[in-house]
Amino acid sequence: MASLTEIRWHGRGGQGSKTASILLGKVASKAGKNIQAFPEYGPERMGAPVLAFNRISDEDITVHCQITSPSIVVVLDPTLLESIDVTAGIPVDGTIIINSTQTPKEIKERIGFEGEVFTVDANGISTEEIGAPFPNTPMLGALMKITDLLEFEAFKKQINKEFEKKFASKPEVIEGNMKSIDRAYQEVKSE
Amino acid sequence: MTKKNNQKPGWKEIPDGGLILEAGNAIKYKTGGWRTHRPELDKDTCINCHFCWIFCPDSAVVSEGKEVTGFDHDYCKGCGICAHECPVDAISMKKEEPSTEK
Amino acid sequence: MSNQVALTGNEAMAQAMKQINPDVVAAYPITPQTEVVQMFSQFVADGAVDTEFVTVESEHSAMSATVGAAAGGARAMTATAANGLALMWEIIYIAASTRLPIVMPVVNRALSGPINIHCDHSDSMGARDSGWIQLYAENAQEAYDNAIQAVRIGEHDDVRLPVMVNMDGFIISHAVENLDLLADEDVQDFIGTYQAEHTLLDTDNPVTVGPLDLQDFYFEHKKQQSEAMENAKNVIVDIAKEYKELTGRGFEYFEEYKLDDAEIAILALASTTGTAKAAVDELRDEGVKAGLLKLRMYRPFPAPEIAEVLSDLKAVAIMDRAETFSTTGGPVFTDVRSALYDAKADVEAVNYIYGLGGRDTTVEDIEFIYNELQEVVKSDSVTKRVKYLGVRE
Amino acid sequence: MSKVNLKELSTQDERLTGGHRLCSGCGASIIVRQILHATDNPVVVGCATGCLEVSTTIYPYTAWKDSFIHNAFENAAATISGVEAAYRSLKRQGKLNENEEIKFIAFGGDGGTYDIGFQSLSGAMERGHNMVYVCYDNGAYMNTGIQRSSATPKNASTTTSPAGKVIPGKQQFRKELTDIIAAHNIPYVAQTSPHNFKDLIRKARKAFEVDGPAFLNVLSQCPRGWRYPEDLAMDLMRAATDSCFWPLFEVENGEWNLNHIPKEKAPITDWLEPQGRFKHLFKEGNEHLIEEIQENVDKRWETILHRCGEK
Repeated sequence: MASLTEIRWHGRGGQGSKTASILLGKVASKAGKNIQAFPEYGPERMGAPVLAFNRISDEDITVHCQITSPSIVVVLDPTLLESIDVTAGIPVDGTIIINSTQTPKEIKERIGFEGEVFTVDANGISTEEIGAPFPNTPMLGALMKITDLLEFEAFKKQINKEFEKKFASKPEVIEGNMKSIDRAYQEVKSE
Repeated sequence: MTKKNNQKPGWKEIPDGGLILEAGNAIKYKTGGWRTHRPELDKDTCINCHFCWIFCPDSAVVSEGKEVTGFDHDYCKGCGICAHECPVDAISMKKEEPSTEK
Repeated sequence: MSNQVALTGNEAMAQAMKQINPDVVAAYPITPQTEVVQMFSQFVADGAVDTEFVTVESEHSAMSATVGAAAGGARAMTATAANGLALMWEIIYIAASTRLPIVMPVVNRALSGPINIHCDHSDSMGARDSGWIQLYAENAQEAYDNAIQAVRIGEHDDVRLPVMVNMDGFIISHAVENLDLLADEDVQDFIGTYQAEHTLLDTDNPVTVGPLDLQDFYFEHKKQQSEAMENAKNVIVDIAKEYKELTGRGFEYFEEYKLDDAEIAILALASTTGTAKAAVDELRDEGVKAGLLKLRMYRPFPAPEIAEVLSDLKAVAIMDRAETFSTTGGPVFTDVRSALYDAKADVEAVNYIYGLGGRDTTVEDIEFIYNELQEVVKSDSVTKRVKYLGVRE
Repeated sequence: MSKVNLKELSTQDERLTGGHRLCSGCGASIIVRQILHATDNPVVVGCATGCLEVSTTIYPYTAWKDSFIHNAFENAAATISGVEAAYRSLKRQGKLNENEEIKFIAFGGDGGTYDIGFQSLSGAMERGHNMVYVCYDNGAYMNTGIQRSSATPKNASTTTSPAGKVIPGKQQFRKELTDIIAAHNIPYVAQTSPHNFKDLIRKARKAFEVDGPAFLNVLSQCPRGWRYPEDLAMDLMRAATDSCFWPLFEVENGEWNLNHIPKEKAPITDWLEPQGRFKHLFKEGNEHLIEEIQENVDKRWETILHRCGEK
């Protein structure tokens, strides 16, 4: 299980954290990885804080319990920091990526986290490229940059295919999503 | 186990699932014995209107070639609707003999 | 022949239904099965299946219409969960006793109340004595595989019984995992065409279905049902073997995981068995002779076979994701313990009720059970036969 | 549509045999025979649990010459929905004789139709299955020993609404199921009675002919539950229609038509008095109860006249 990567996504209902985890899972699957992608289900509606998860591994994944100590946490909405402890269960050598205009240093101080923190203005990027804040796809681009889960060009090729399926009825948004991924990949900031 | 029970077919001999494969086999079950009064037809008076036939709950009015010929006493339960509905009083209800009342 | 895809359990189940291409599906949506009905509706709307889809107004009517369709000679399916299954209750008995080979995915969910939408097995376990064959799956792959085999099992001449294909709600139904799908034509080749022996729609041979069956014949019909369940055991083995030849996958009654030389073991079913495998692996690394028996077929219950593989253990824990409130343990426990009694096996059996209402069950939780089993072996005594795993005091 | 000619009909095969075990003088089997004489097509009959079902199919005997299915009490409409869906599916796939058209009928008593089977019936009607649902309404759960239903007339004494020292039988007026089914906007809905076999058979023929669901609500005498001399059944049914307690009407594609206007409207007592279940109404001091029933019937009749464009 040494190769196992566990990821937790924080977002608000409607922001696409579940979609991001599923897209990541499907793309990783096509790259030959064993994967799981699953949201936490409750009665939450639009706007409520929600969670989604990924397991990605080169080995078989048989466990079916929830993820309590993810090595990577992705936060789709900076306002969640006010109410949610996004660092819960992350080991000290874990990683947090957050959609924010603040610097990683500023975030680190805000949440008092010792490990690595990355920030990217996913709302700004998606607003410019797609026309509205859809932070989930740019966050996937940022995730690709700071992990070696998947090779980036192969990831893009595959996620483009997923978008073609997902947006079959509105192909015009595919390009904006692809550009968002590219830009987030370039613009994600480390300390 | 009673002897009577043994005479009926066992579980291997009957169709699965309670299906009855012989459509209309209720004719093997005679209900005529339920009757206390039996209808009798006066053919000379009968006008073949078939009211008796259409009102019979037991499919027991016999009609052959569009002509009412009598009653199937194997199934007639003796309700008397036929006699009451007959517009020309061609049907009379007669007490079954021997009477069930001794 | 096959292709790997990443799908949720519900997507996999909907794919299985599409590939089975039933003549009739009558179904009502209920969390967490809803997506199956939605996706199947889309297949119907797109003309991807030949199915007549009956959008009934309740689960009671779902099962009623499925019974009608199956009695009409159709290959008929429905799907449900929890309260939906409970609402079908009356008719699931009728489906079984009328010997109709209906296949029904059940996306397991706690049966109210208070209302809860998450996984446990109180829905299907309550239906364990209804005369349906019950198969359980560790993951989406197995749920898919079971659904396809279920068609053959139910329709087999020696069986002709309905089959419940169980899959854990949310944990499997809503999680994306890798699995292999068969090609459509392979599924069709495997399941073959269906010709019911007697049908309402054969006007040359009218049939009466569902008569009043009184003291003089009802008992014989029950004996037939019981015999069909007995026959199902061989049929399930044969079909599992055939499926394994085709796919390289699957199990007959159960999967034995590191059980050969095990001294302590857990018997469980459904998604928790995957988590238990990780626990077994960790314990094995520590030198503990731990094993796992994953039950696939719960009805009919393979009592002698289970007893045989468990008899050499020193202690076994049986995990139940359902309560019976009998105060003597969960449904699987009572069945397994009874099997061990017949085998005169000298193995301590304890019961853990776990995961009710979707309570998460972790690798550590399962390691805790193995640790307690080691204590049982060491002390040669059982302090408490039936325990609740991880309930707060 | 040809006229209803009994001599012609009598040459057809009987599709419900004798040897069933319904009570002597039962209305259900008369209705079934009249309905089945209204079609030449093969049929599949579904039946809710009830008198008709238990008495015609006691294993190993069946009185049905056509295919028959009983599933449970409350699901005859859903069950026939499933059979009809199977028929459509298999026919579309070329797995059935394409030249043979099967008709689908569901029979239910008022218990299986007005009450416990109401949801399943409503669902089937809304979905538009090509089926004829026939309610034989004898106004109580006669099969299990005359318990009240929502079809039981006001003040009728049943075993769960007995006439007692302080309560004079059932306390509610019956619900108008025919109207409710008409509100489903299905192609054909009608109310009829077997004493008027021409009306019943004509309506059954229409019901079979329409493409989609049809519903027939048929008054059905029950000697045991109504308590009257069984040979007088049809007189009683005539009293029901002549007193306007049971109007004969039909709703065809939303259009209401009245099929019988009595020359002289009979008093409701013509309907009530011969029946033992209303005997207590004729005790001194209960005149107001009869008046109340009469007022209700009059009001209902006015409504029907207006709906049917007779006023």
